[in-house]
Amino acid sequence: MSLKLKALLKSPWVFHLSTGSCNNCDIEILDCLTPRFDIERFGMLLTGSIKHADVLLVTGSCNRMSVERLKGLYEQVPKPCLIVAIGTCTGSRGLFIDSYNCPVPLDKIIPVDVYIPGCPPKPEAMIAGIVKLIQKVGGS
Amino acid sequence: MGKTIIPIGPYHPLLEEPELFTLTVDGETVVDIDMRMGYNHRGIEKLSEGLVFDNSTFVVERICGICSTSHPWAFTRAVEDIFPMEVSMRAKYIRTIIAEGERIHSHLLWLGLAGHFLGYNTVYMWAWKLREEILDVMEILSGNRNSYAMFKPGGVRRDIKAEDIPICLKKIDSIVPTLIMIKKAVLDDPVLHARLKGVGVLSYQDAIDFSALGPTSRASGVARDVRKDSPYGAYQEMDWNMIVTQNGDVLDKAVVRILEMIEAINIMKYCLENLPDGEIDACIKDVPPGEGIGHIEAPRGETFHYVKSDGTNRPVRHKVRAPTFMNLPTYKATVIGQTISDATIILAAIDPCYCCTERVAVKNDGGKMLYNGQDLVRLSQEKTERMRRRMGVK
Amino acid sequence: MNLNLIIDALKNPNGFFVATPLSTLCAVFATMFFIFTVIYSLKHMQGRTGLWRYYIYLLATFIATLGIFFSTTFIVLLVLWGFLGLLLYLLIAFGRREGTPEAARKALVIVGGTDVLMLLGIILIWKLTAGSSGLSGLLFMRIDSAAGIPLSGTLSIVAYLSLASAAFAKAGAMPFHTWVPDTAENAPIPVTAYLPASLDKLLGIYFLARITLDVFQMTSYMNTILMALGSITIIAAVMMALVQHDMKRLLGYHAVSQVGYMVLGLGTGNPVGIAGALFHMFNHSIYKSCLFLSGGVAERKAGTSDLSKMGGLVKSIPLVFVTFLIASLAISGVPPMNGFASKWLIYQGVINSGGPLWVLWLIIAMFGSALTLASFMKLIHTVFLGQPSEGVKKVLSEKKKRVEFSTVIPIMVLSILCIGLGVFACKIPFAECFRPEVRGQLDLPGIWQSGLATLMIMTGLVIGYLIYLAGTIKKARTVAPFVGGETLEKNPEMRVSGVNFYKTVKDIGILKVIYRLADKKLFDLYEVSMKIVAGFGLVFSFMHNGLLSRYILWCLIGLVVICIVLI
Amino acid sequence: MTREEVLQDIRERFGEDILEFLDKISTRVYIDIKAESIVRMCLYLFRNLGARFQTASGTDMPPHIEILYHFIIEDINLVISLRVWLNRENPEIASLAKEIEAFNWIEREISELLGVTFTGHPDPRRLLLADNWPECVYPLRQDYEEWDETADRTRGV
Amino acid sequence: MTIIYLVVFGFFATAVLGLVTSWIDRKVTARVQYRVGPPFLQPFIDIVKLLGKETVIPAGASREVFLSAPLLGLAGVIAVSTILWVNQFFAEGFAGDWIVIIYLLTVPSLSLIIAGFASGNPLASLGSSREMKLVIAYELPFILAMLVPVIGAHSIRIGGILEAQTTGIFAGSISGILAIIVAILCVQAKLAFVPFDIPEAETEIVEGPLVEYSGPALAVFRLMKNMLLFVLPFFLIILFFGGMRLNGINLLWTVLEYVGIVAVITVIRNTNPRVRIDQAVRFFWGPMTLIAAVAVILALNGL
Repeated sequence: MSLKLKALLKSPWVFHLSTGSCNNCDIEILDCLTPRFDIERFGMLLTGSIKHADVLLVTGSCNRMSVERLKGLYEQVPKPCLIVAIGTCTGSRGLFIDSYNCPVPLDKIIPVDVYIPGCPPKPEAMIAGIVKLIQKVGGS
Repeated sequence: MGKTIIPIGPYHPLLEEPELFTLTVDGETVVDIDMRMGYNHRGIEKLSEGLVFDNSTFVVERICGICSTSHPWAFTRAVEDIFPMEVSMRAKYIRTIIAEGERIHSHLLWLGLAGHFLGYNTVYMWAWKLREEILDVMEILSGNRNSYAMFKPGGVRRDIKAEDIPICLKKIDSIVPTLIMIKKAVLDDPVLHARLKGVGVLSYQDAIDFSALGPTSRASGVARDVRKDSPYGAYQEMDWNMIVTQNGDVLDKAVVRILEMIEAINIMKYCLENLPDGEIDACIKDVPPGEGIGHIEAPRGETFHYVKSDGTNRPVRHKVRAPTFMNLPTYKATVIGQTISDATIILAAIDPCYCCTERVAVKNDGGKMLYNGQDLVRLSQEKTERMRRRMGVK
Repeated sequence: MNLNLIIDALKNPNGFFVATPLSTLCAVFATMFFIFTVIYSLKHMQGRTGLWRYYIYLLATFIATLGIFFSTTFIVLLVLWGFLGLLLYLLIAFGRREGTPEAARKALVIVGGTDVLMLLGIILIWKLTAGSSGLSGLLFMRIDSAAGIPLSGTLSIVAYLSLASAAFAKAGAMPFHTWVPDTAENAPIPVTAYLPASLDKLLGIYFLARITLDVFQMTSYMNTILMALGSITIIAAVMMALVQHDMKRLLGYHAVSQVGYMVLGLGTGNPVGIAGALFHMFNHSIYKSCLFLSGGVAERKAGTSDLSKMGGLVKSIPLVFVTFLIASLAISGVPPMNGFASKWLIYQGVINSGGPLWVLWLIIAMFGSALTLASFMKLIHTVFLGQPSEGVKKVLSEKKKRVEFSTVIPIMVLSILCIGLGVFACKIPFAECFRPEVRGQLDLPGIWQSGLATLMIMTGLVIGYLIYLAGTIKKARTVAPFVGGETLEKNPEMRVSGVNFYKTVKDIGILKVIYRLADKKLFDLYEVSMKIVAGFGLVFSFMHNGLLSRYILWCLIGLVVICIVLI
Repeated sequence: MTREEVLQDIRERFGEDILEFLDKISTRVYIDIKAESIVRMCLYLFRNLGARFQTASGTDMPPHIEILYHFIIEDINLVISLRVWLNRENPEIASLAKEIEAFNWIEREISELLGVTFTGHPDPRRLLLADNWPECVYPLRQDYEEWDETADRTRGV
Repeated sequence: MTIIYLVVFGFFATAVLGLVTSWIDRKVTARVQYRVGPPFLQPFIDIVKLLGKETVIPAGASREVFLSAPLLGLAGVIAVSTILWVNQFFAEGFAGDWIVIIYLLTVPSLSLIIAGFASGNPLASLGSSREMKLVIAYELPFILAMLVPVIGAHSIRIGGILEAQTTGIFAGSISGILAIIVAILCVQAKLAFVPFDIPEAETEIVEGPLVEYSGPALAVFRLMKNMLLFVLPFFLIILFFGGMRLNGINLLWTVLEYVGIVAVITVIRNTNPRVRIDQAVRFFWGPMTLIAAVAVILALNGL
């Protein structure tokens, strides 16, 4: 494993993208930063600009307005970047599968590396998911 | 000279959910504001129309993660208003406990985020650390951190066990000193005062005209609280104060929320200590044709649900109006003439919840969702078990 | 009149004109600017009517300037000085803006008005020194013959102030500065670069240096006044520059502000400060003309000098951006540019000047640099960087032909000079170059190691570049800018033009009041005197309205007054 | 004013505008009114009776579209819902947004989700739906059908 | 020889110490917030990671200007730190290097400003304009505060200032204390830390000038900021505490002084909300300038 990849896995900066979620996953993502979970231990930081991001945390059920922006934003991330889909909405679209405003599942729009199910997934689950992702990438 | 627009959003660190605010600025001064919604619209109102009444509570819970008690309660009240019927006293108490718990955690969340938006990350971390305690209490009571799934038309889904009550009371008591400490740290900080006082003033008349709700209106001197105006739940059973301040600026909105947290703790404690015995569920069989209105005081203001039934087990129309829907337009009245830096905190002071605002209207076509509802119940049950095991609670 | 005296003077070639190292240097620079202006004008002024007059005026200005530099007598200097004022008026009139006639008139009134003061000053000097030798003495009074008039009596102070105000007006120091921004805004760019930006600075400061050092014996009191005037000029002009909306006007205010440094340096009264002032004079003329000429290219490209309508020009004129940036860094005194070298000398002079107020002058001078940097950052953003405005986008899409060679040559040479004079500042023998104004030893604790600092910065750049190479810089990919998910193409209004960058500063406390007064032109000597004149006119017209009844009223009042006085 | 006085006042003042008066329970009153009198009544309730505007809800009930304006008078805990019936083919009603800010967004929402035209609305842009949403397709109508052929309704994962 | 100083001390030593300081800052912040905080090597890992990332250049920006802006800032910091190191441990330095340092310290800000402008992003432009306003706000009290040691030492050479403090450090006098208070707040603003992180206000204008930067260019910027985090306290120590003395017990003092200054900066940043830009300008031009002026007057009177 090259040094750069190693460094990437030790310092993944996450950017949070909501595509029409119920806010629960988003709040739990923020929760990961707070004293009880403190993902800065693993070198993770929540960044404000997508140009600094290494990991995209996508939440929500991809509604029409968001989908257009999501495609553009995915282009803007400097590669390599990993996509984490958080919550049931991003995985199976849960309740919203028949909604008139949520036409496409996330994995039809951008390639997803890992799904973290739950409504909302607990912060522990999110951290575990990202750690698993890191192991997966590190192992390959 | 052409105008200059500074966008806030849709993907902006200020906003947890996507939303676009375009500030027209002159230098750093905001001269005009426009809002573009729709990044969060999922059509829940339409979806809800396809679900049976029991399952709709799950959908409305997913209107918003932070208001995951307010919407179900308003919805169940709307359904009960169709009959009309009253639920049992114990169910009312349990509902009140859950709602007040949510109010505390929502206000703490707001306080933390407001600190974060001001670059005051210490407040953010402290408030959210405290919030974790409340979430633990909620997890003991309901089995879940956020979406509690406690409500159903006619009562509540889960009872509160007698042995959980002392644990919860102890935890609640333990957060009071920290809360008072944070209150002092926040409200006596001269820099915060300099930053918040006189900023984003919503006048009394504007609050009336925009029909502002909740803390947003109460900070402007409009004494408006559904819990007092149109009593429901167990709020009549005890004494508590409605917090009203007069200035309408961001500082006052913070004061209202912080003082409300302390009131909420008192209400919650009273309810836990005086929980009456009795049935928790009235087991509704058939909903008669008709229409009902349910409105309750969510942390952000009045949540309003309107349900129309045609006598089948599904609503014909379910209309959801979240408090932010009424509060967000006041942004326009408060932000103009302020600077961009203030614009962000003024926006935050409304405590906007966009997913509520763009909710899902549910009206629909099939029992497909049923599966989902059960799924969620199962999920939340599993989680509760895990949590309980970990915390050593039986 | 003694005819022999004239014949003697004419016989002796050194009688009227003499070359010193400093005046020669000035003349060299004047020549350089003349050549550059002519080269630049070839394209820039193309297609205008009456161009032959324009070039003749340029040439006449050049010759008169040389005359002033080398002249040894007051009267020759005065005549040429007045002639220059007239030429300035004529050259400004080549502008094609709405405000051009007014600006030209303003310049003429201020410069011409101070010429009269200059005459007064010369007569007073004549009175003070050779009053007995008759009118011919006045005519042939050499500038250095009057050396060392002590500034003790009222007459000598008035004489000094009269001469100094002529120098201030020419150089554009406060309080006679107001013609400079107006001229900058309304005159053609080459004219501004030629006269107010370079030649007038050389002339004004050269003359000020001569009277300060050759004619009078400065007292610490007068030095303090000079330094105070310099400091006020620095800070006030740069504060005005911060909030301007027009590129040329903004540059014009800087032409004023920088004069403050020179006056400050001269006011220190010690060789280091004076050397700094004179060095700054040359540096200023270099980077200021570079700025004006580069700005001229940008203006022609964008078709306007209104800042709110410019932006994003770097893509079409990258070379001009570089020269503009270099000149901006130089004027802001960023090491290792030439502006820093001369400012460094001035600071050193201020620190050596003694007296309790040196801290104040030093602070103002250094803070003025920060403000200069601020307003140039605004300019760089608004003109070259940032998102292109609608108008500029249109221009860019039209694919006009490239910038002409002849306009680029002068600005290139000037910007190279900016760097060169800065990097090799420690190699310049100031004492030799600036004789006779810099007398005695340059009592320096060593000049600043400009070469060493340059080496440091170069190494830093190389290290940074190596870091880039260690990374994956080559794989750079172009993507849309991140504005929260929206795209700029769909939202052309998401463009910060930068015009109002410093509005926040403008609105702070007392500054708000000052700026409001400045907007009302209350600090503009010209406007104020115009208003006073107009006010008198109003009073007189009120008194003389031609109605018999009012005249009778005046008569009655007069009668009453006389009665009261008599009784 | 007490509850009875308020209701009496409304009855007297708007006698001919009221089609039906349903006094459901002590806290709920539903009043069916003519569509053209909506502005007068809402303004009266809002300005003179001090009622707070809660929201408006539109329902597609073929052959009509029904709009309910909910007001609450907080002092007496009374929710008053004004009901108007509109023609489904060409629903049109006067806008209140220019008078009272609180009506602005909800009218925009109803107009895009149900296709009701609010005449005289100061800002009749879209509020919720995406830019590429087709004209004249209203998701909350009973006859709404999927229009997007690219929509994927499979569970995927 | 100069090159060796430059590379070894000006760059490597400063960079390493700067990254360590940045770790201290993050760790203390985390502890104040009841968190664990990042591991020791985290700042280094961040830099290495950024080097390995792709660089994206915003459309509409000038590629050359965009990429060269970070280099300018880095060069400025390296020059400053070299001058400081050389004065501290090796040689005399040159005349008037105090002025040169004051000027060079604006170069990092300058590079940020140009970077923001070159991004062609409205948020970055706004951030840059705020940075510029902040520079003109703190420059006045900063120069005044920095003048106190100059007055005390009657020299504008860093060497001279160090020499003058062999008998007694300036921090021991009233004027010195006042000047340090002002200087630390100005340093706070120079580092763009809360309460003066106005140019990079994450929740207002994303990351301000840095919003478009990624990969190695961002790495250089971060390196520059971290180096600044070392250089500025170092500069204060030289001016007010008689420099770093590495003999015997003085070594402990030096470390304490340094960590103390860093800790004060960190604590200030964790106990304050961000102020508005106009408030910042008022603050610096009002009370701060006043205090600094008092300090200068006291220093002129030998106090």
